[in-house]
Parts: sequence; structure tokens; C-alpha cells
Amino acid sequence: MNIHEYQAKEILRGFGVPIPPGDVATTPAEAEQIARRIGRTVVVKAQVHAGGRGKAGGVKLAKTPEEARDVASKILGMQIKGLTVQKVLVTDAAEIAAEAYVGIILDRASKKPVFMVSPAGGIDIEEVAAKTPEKIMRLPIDTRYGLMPFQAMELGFFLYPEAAKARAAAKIMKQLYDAFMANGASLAEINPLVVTPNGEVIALDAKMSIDDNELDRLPKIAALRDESAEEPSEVQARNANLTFIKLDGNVGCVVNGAGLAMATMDLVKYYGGEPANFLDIGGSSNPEKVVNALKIITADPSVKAILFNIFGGITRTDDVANGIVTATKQNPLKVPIVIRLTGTNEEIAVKILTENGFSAMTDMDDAVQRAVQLATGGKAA
Amino acid sequence: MNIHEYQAKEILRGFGVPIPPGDVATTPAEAEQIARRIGRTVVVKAQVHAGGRGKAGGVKLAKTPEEARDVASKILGMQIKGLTVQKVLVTDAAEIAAEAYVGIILDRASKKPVFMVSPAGGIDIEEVAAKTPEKIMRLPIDTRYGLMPFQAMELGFFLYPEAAKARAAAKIMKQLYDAFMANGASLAEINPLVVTPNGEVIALDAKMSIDDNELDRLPKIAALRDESAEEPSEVQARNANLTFIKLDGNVGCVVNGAGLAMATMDLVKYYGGEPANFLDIGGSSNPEKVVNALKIITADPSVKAILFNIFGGITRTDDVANGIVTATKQNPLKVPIVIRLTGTNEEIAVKILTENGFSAMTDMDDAVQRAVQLATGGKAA
Amino acid sequence: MSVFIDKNTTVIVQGITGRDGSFHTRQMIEYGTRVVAGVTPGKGGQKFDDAVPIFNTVAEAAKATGANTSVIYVPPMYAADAIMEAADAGVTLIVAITEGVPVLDMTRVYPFVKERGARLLGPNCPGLISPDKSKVGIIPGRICTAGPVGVVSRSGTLTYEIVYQLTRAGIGQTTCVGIGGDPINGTNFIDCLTAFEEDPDTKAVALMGEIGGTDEQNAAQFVKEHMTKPVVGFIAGQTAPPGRRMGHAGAIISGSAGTAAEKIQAFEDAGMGVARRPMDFVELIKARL
Amino acid sequence: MSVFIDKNTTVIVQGITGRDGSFHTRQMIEYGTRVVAGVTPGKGGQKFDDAVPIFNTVAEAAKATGANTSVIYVPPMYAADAIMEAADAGVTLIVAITEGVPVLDMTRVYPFVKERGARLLGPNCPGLISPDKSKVGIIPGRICTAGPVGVVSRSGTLTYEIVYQLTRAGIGQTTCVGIGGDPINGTNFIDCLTAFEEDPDTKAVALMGEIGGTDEQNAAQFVKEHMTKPVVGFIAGQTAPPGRRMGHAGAIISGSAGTAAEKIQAFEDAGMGVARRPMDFVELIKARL
Repeated sequence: MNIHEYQAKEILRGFGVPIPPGDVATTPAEAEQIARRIGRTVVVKAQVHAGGRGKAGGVKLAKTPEEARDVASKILGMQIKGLTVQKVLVTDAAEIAAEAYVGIILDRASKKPVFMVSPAGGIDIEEVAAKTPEKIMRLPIDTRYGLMPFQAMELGFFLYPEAAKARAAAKIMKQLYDAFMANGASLAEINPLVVTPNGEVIALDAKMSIDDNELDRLPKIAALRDESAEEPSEVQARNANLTFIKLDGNVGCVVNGAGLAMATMDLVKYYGGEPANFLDIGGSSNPEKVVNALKIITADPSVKAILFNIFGGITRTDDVANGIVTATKQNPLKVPIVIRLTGTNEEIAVKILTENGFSAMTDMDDAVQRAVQLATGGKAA
Repeated sequence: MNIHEYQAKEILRGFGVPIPPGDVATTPAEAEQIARRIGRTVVVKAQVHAGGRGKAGGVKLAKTPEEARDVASKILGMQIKGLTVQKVLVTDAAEIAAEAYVGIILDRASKKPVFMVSPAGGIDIEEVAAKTPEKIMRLPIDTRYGLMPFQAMELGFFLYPEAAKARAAAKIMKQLYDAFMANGASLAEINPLVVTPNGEVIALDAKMSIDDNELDRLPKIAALRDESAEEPSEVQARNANLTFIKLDGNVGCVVNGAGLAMATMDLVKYYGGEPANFLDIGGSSNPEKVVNALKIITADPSVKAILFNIFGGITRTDDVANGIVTATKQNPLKVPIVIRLTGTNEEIAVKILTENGFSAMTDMDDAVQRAVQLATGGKAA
Repeated sequence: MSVFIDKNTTVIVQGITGRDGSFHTRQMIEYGTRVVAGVTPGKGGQKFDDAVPIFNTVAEAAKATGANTSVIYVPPMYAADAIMEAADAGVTLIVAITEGVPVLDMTRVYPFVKERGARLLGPNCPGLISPDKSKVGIIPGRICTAGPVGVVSRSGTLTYEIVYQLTRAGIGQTTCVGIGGDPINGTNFIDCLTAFEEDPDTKAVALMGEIGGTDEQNAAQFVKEHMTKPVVGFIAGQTAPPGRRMGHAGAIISGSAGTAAEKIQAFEDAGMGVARRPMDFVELIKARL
Repeated sequence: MSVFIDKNTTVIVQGITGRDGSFHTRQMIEYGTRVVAGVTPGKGGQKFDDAVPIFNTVAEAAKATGANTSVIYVPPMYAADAIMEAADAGVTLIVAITEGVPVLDMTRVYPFVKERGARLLGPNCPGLISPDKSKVGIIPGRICTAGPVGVVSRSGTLTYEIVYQLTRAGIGQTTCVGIGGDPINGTNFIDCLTAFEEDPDTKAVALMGEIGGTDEQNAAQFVKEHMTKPVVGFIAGQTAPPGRRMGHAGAIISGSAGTAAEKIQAFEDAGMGVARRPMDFVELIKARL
């Protein structure tokens, strides 16, 4: 789960990270008030789950409260990578003497959270990695020991040769690490970490992603989810316990299991179709899930055919069949459907389907070809 | 450092351990007030750093506030193992259905804190270990992982076969472990952990010892030290940064290094004397320490001779010599002194001593024999 | 022969009285797996289906039965503890089926299990099956048949799909291993390839990877350098958009590392067979046996 | 030959600019120890006594100099971190002089150092010296002389006393090792006995123990089972009252384990020579050479 910059900053402040004052506004008037309270030049920043806000015009300086209102009125409502800006962060525009990058990423190769720091901050770390890899220090952290003081100092000295700044940075590393661990993060980033003209080390921007698996035990963090900043169909799917990602194709896919779902999408593409979505109904089947899945898919006008690909293991294929019958009774389908079922209770499932006027296939390859034909009107290979 | 039962209970309460209400009193009137506030039968318990309080008459039941006052007046001022009772804990006398033992001890063999639990509680765990060792479960804890939930449950089920009680005990194990770690303990004990007639699991007595090395970073715990409950000469020594233990002999020993100090005491005994103390002036010498050491030793009327045994490594023997001269100028000695010095700046030290009327020896064995002779009037071998 | 499990595998089921645990315990027993104990704290002393003794702790279960394997069906927030409990009790194979285990938990679990010398499979995996010998986990027994192919995969139902196709084509398996799709798991492709290479009955290996991470590239490197047996690979997620999760936490494309194209290239460079579609496995494996 | 350190030992001093660190660095250099780097965060780039380069971190120091050993003189609350920093930087011998390190810190330090394959001596130890070759720590060089006796001890000044007596009697040492008196330390008697047994130049060993714990009993057992060379032992603390600390946290008599009598008995059972007084070492060792 991604959280907004202002939320990440709030968390990091709680762990002691020095961050200039600021607050979030949903209207230009609120932005003006916040700017007035800060009483100095502010920066107004779009709060959306997308990178490149600056380039998109979502980050602007404002020297006066009135200017903050004007700027906010332009940014609020703006579209950035398909997402509408609903909130802006209005924050003290600190002066900057130097910019660094500090991040922690949960890394599968080392099986550890890994610190990445670079004295070349303020830009994409990917760019630094590509152009000047020697300017990045990577430090895997053994969570059994945590970030040890000497490691924090190693990171600090990599950013700043001066002991005072290195120590200040080391302290921030520890705070960032503690925030990362306590909040079940998969990513926590300060970019830029800046040195102000009078030598203070402070965090100007912050980003955190939370491991979805942690949310059950972190209700406060789970409550930070901003559904208004997400694709509505994805919100709907998540609330129905479905894993769903909207794409731009014409074949709506309902599959059990992520690997099989991806393989199904790939096969759709292979036969000349375009998958309209990734949708995994997961392991434990129940008809309700299938009903919800169909609701979400049929709401997408670009879907020209629906493809079910169910390999019943834990998933009972009769549950899926019942779900299809129920859903289509409630909302008759306007597009053709191809159902491929095999595995647990297959015979019952086929019986249910045929009794309700559906036909079922057993071979994945055949089913995908058929769905693509239907979606493309037979134009695809 | 040992802390009192009431202090240990206060700490454990802070970690959530269920403990019956109670408070500490220094006068019979206070004890009465506390008993009145509790409003049920109470137990009045001497707060001294010594085991076997019960057998010594330092723990008594009182059914009424008046009885609590009477009992407290008997316990306060009582001597237990040479220590005067200055405080009593007045606490709810919970009814007991079953008693268990729970302890954590920092163990040198496994290099870990080790849980020791036994369903046979309420008595000395040493007794259980000797008579029914199968009733003790030992579980070393890897502090990198901490006490894991499954381990807490293993301990809980060892005490109680019923899941509810095992779970309650497991929770207390975790709380005790957290208290142990957070307070730099070397020992934390709940004895007895009891089951009340209505099935609650609660801690009736608690004991904690703190690693002295932790006190610098735990000022709140360091403040728990009750100097009134300790031997005054040992308090004085500690405040002068000396390691001192009072014994009953006639040869006062001043040595640098614990091993050499023990070996010196052993040699005193070997030659027929009795060491009056253990005193280690430590590694970094300064004349002030020697002055304090002599003050403490000369205050003991049983000391008949003083023996210095200094092997100068980090310790500069001239510092020691200067300390002896200063101290004896301030307070002329009433008993003979034998000074053995060798090592760093030995020549300077000898010069200082001889100029001030002292003689110095270089051989440990000779010096010890001489000191014993002086202390025993030549009677010892 | 087979890898990791066989007729001598004796299994403890952690969470045996839960919904998933009880269902799959029955499935395993029906398949012939030697399920010797169950664990549900507080139900110690009872019996599951009047047959399998239940214990309060894995330590007790292992001590009483000498089981060498444990399979875990406990809820995600308790799974890390359950894995560590199993490792601490001395079983040598731990199969964690549970999906949704917090990844940070696994950063502690992994070294813990390793220190104790146990093998962990999963979490978020379907387990493994050695046809006609033993199954530990949830892979449907009827889709498998004994034979010469080792199967290893990051996903569940996709594995079933391919195993089923192999079986229908008369190509049996030594062992099918689902290593799971989580970012941090106990057993990786190389561990399985090593085991298949050593297993005399395995004549070829089918490997199903996914986008995200570099495990498949590492596996390809291993195949190139250490495998004498043919390996056929497949990558799911060629159509996945960059940077989006596809259910498995592992299925993320991060920067240039982890794309399907990159992984397929690595397979080709290693001289592996590459299945473009799931159904291609049948012909590619057949040609290599 | 010698054990643990020799002419090839290259040393980093952690806390080189501190009071103790600077004093003993000069002593070590004077003795001939190859002190190649110092570490004091914030003083990186400077030189100690215009000769020894100072670095901000041990990692930098180790990388720049290739040092194989680090000696630690930092304050007790920072010592655990300093030890782990040294181990992480890849040095193979870490000598922690610092006294007063919280024991719980060591419960983490010990496995950390072990995982990295380094040897830790101490904390709360005087270090070690191989006469005429190298000294790392604080043992006064002038009391030692090269020769055939290995010395290992839990205490500092008591060791000096005995080494000095040996030296005066013309009995030299291969290496003198002070393992320290703390409850949890990195190197124990058995580690040292093993090294002395393997060292061809060591002909006999002098071992100085203390009351508390069971290290001496374990050492005696090891001598009995594995040592071909003669060992003479001594136990300090025969007159210590039960249950009272005598400066070293180690010197606690807990129950029946750890008394001087028990340890002396173990020495005798192992066929070791037993020194009743410190001065007895000279004759007992001489008789065994």
C-alpha cells in the first residue's frame, strides 16, 4: 500500500526525523491558511501516488499566502498519471545547501531491508545508479540485530565527511529504520535529505510503501489508505478480497492464482488479444467472490469477452460455477463468456453450468483462443 | 545491584504483569493506612536484600489494618542476616490455588538469558533442582530473536496443562522477559507465580538484580539503589569507584585488579592471617582512590595491619605511593602497613615512599607473610 | 527416488484443527502421506479424526512422534512463529502453506531456520508432492503421476496446469515442488535444481518462473554451470505492466531487473528449453527425455 | 611460533585518540606491534603521533590497510558496537580491553562475531602478548620474555604477577593471553588450550582461573582428554565468601558450582599441576619442561 507524502512525513516526525512544518489542504483556502501559519515561502505539493510530480507541474513554490492559494487552486484537481489531485501538502520551503538520497528497500536477493544512500540526491536514484553507481552505498540490515550504530555512522560518513553532519544523518538513518520496521514498510525514502545553509540536516520529501500483509496488525497504518487516490475498480476489488489490476485490453480475465492469471493474460496476448485486467480470485473459493469479480469486469466498457480460467485445487469449481450463475442472473451479461474449469468438483460444476445454459471447456489453450476470437470478432489469429 | 521486592513489582507492573495491589511503608502508621486502603487481609513483608525473610519472621499476615500496624512495628527495625529492615511492603494477601516458579537468569555457560520455570513454586528453586529436577524446564533465549511466542507457550504449558492458564502464563513470561531486557537485569524472578481460586494467574513475589554495568545508561534504575539497605563501608567504596567487600579478618588489603586481589587474600589466609576485606582499586590509578581506600580500611577496628599489593601495569605505582603519603599525612596510621609495589614507575614510587618514611617491598609472597606477622603479632606461621 | 519427501516422510500438521489444516490433512492422509501428529495449542491430548494425536506444541509433537517434517496452515500473523517453532523442534523440512505472511517477519525467520539446519519451503506455497510416495501441502494428488520429470515453480495453480498436462501426456514426475511467490522464501530454484540433479530418477526438469527478482536468472546460470540434465523453463507475466503487483509480492518489475524478456533470454543463454505457452512443456520435455 | 598474534599481526586501534587508547597505542608501537591504523569517528584523515593514519570507521581502516586485528579502548556503552563494527569490517582477531560492558550487550555480540568467523578476546581483558613478536592490549611488555610456556588467565594483574615470576626465573613465554573475567566473553580456556596444544613451540601451559562458573572444570576436562602438553593451574578466590561479587562479574559462587575447591579438584583429576600460591608456578612449570 502506498501512502501520501504528508502521511509518511507524519510517521517519520513521530520517530524524530527533522522535517520542516507543513500541513495538508484539500481547498485553496486551507492552503492559504497553512501558508500564513508557516509565515515564510512555502512549497505546495500534489499528494498523489505517482512519481514525477514536479515535472507534471504538481509542485510549486509560493512566496505569500495568497500565492499559495492560487498555486493550490491550480494543483488541486490536476491529473497526474491518470490520478486526480485531491490534496496538497503546504510546507516550509527550506533553503538547500546540499541534497542527498536515503532509502530503505526490502530486498529479495539479500532477504533483508537494504539501505541505499547517495550524496547525489534530489533526483531519481535510478538515474544515479545508472550514471554514477559509485555514488551509491548499499547496506543490507540483519533485522535480528537491527541497524547498528556503527552502520548508521558508516552511512552518515558516506553522505557527509564532516562528523557533525554524519552524526545528524546517522541519527536520521536510525529513525528512518525504526519507522520502516514499526510500520511494516517495504520501502521508506527520504529524497532529498538536505543540509540547510546553517548546517542542519533535514528531510524535505518522504515516501513510504507498506507491505499489504502487515495491515491486519497495523490498523492505524491501514487507516491511512486513501481510496480516493486509487482506481475505483481496484478499491472495489480489494474490498471484495480480490487481487485486481485494471489494464487497457478487451478480454476480461477471471483466474484463480496469480501465476496462472499472468500465464492466462500472456496467452491472451499470444493469440492476439489484449487482457483487460489481472484478476486473481485467490485460493479459497466462494460464490460471492465470483459475483463481485463479474461485477467489476462487466463495468469496464472495453471488455468485449470474458474468460474464466479456473484450475480447481483448493478452489472448488462448483463454487465458481454457482457464482457465475448467480451473477449473470442478477445482471445478464452483455458480452460473451468463455468458461474453462478443471479440477476439484469439475463434474458438478459442468452440470451446474450446462443446466443454466453455459458451456464449459476443459483446455486452457482452447479457451483462451476462443475468448480472443470472441473479443476481436474473429479478427485475431 | 539488588533492588527491593516492591521496586521489582513496580517495574513488572509497568510491563503489565498482574500483581495484587500494595505499597511500601516505613512506619507502622503508614502500614495501617495501606492495609485500610486495600481493605482485605494483607501480608506485611520486610524489604531487605536477603533471602529467607519468611523464616526470619519478616513476612506476616494481617487481617485488619490494626493488625497490619502491629505486625509492621515488629518487622520494621528487625535484623535479617545482618541487615536492618527499614521498609515493609503491605500487599493484598491473594488466595492461592497453586504456586509456580518463573525466573530468568543470565547464564555464562549458554551466553544467554535462561528461563527457569517450575510448577513447584513457592519454595527455593535450588531445592526443586536438587530434589525433583524433572520439575524444572530450562530455556535459553537468543536475545537476537527475543522470547518468541512459541517459546512463551512452551513455558506456559510446562506450568499449566490448561490452555487458558498456559496462555496467561505465556503472557507474563513475555512481560517478565521484556522487563528483564529493558532494565539490564541479570536476574528476574517471580516466586511464587500463583493461580487464584478463580483461575487468574498472578505474581505474588518478585525479585530483580541489575547488572551494575548497565546503570550508566539506566539512570532511573540506578536511582532505585537503597543505600540504607547496604553495608555503609561498601556504599562509601562504591561512591569512590572502588570495588570493596567487607569481611571479618584482620589484614586490610589494597590491591589493583580483582584476580590479584583474590590471590592476595588467599595468600593471607595461606600464611595464617584473615583478610579483612576485598578491595580492588581498579586499573586507572589516581592518588585520590588510594586516599579513599585507606579511609575505608582504617575505619574498620578489626584491621590490625594493612597490606598494599600493587602490580603496576596501567596503574602507576607512583600514584599509589603519593596516595599513601597524602592519606597518612591527613590521618596518621594507627596500625602497621606493608607496601608491595612493582611495575610502572616503581623507582619513583620507592623514592616517594622512602622519603616519607615508608619502606617498600617488591615480592608478593614476602609482603603477605610480613603483613600476616604484623596483624597476628607474629603468632601465625 | 524423489527429492525432499518420500515414503519415510513423517508429518506434523501445525493448525490441524483449522479450516484449511483439517481439509488438507484429510487429503494428505488419503494420498498416503504419513501424518503422525497435529498441533493446536490447547487441544493437546485430543485426536484429529480419531486418528492423529494432537499436541499443544511442536516440540511435544516432534518428541513424541519423531516426525521429520512439519506443514503449516496457521493464519498469516502466526506463521512466522509457527515456522520458527518447527525449526526449533528439530524437524528437517518445514512446508509453510500460509499466504500473506508479513515479509519483514521472514527476514528473521530465514536466518533462524538456516541456523537450525532445516529446509523451509514457502511461505505462500502449495507444498510438494512425490507421486505415489508422499504429498505435503495442497497440490491435488490426482493431477500427478510418478515418472522422470522434476517440477519446480513459483506459482500454485499454474503448476497444477502444467503438471496436469504432463500427466495427461503420460509424462510422470519424481517430485513437484512449489517454492512460493513471496519475496523472501526458504527454498529457491537453485536448491531444487541441485536436488533434481542429484536425484537419479529425475531425467529432466520443468521450471516455472515469474516476472520480478532475479531468481530465474540465477537459476539459468546454475543450469549452465552445474546441470547435466535438461531443463525447460517458462516465465509468467510477459504482459504485466511494469511496477504493478500481480498478487504475488514477488511479481514486481523493478527497473531493468526482472522482466520476462530478460529471464527468457537468460534461459536461452543457458541452453534451456523455453516454453512460450504452458502447453509447450509437453513437447519440449518429451523431446528431452 | 606463538598463538593468535605474531610478527604478521597488523592492528587497528579503535578509540586511538582516547586517554587509554593513545597511551597503549604508544606502548604497543614501542613494543614493536604493527599498529597500522586508528579509528575515531570525526578524526578521519588525521594522523596519530604523526604516524598512524586515523579513519572514521573500521571498515575504511580495514579496507585501506588490510589489518587483520583490532583492539578496542572505547567506553563501555560503545564497546559492543565497536566489537561488531570490527567483526563486520572483516578483521579476524578482535581484542576488547574495555571494562564494564553490559552483559546483555554481549549476548548479541557473541553470535554476531561468531557468524563472521572472527575471534574475540575479552571484553574486560588485558589482551595478549607474544614476546618479541607483538603485543595487542595492555600487558606490560617488560615483564615478558620469549620462551616455551603458554599462559592463559581470566585476570589481569594476577597474570602479570605470575608471568613476571616466570620471567625472573628465566622461563619465557610463547604467548600470554588474558581472556577476561566477564560472564560472557569471546575466547575461553579451551580455545587457548587448543591453540597451545597445536603450537609446536609451546611446551607447557600455565592457566590461572578464578572462582565462579565452570570454565576451569571444562578446561580440566579438555586437558584430560585432548592435551599432550603439561598444564599447571591456579584458582584465585579460595577465601571469597559465597554469593559475593569480587570485582569480576565472573567471580560469583552460585550454588555448588564454581567453588575454588571444586575447580582445584577438577585440575587434580585431570592430572594437572596445581599451584597453591602464585609463586608455585615457577617450580611446577620448571619440573614439567
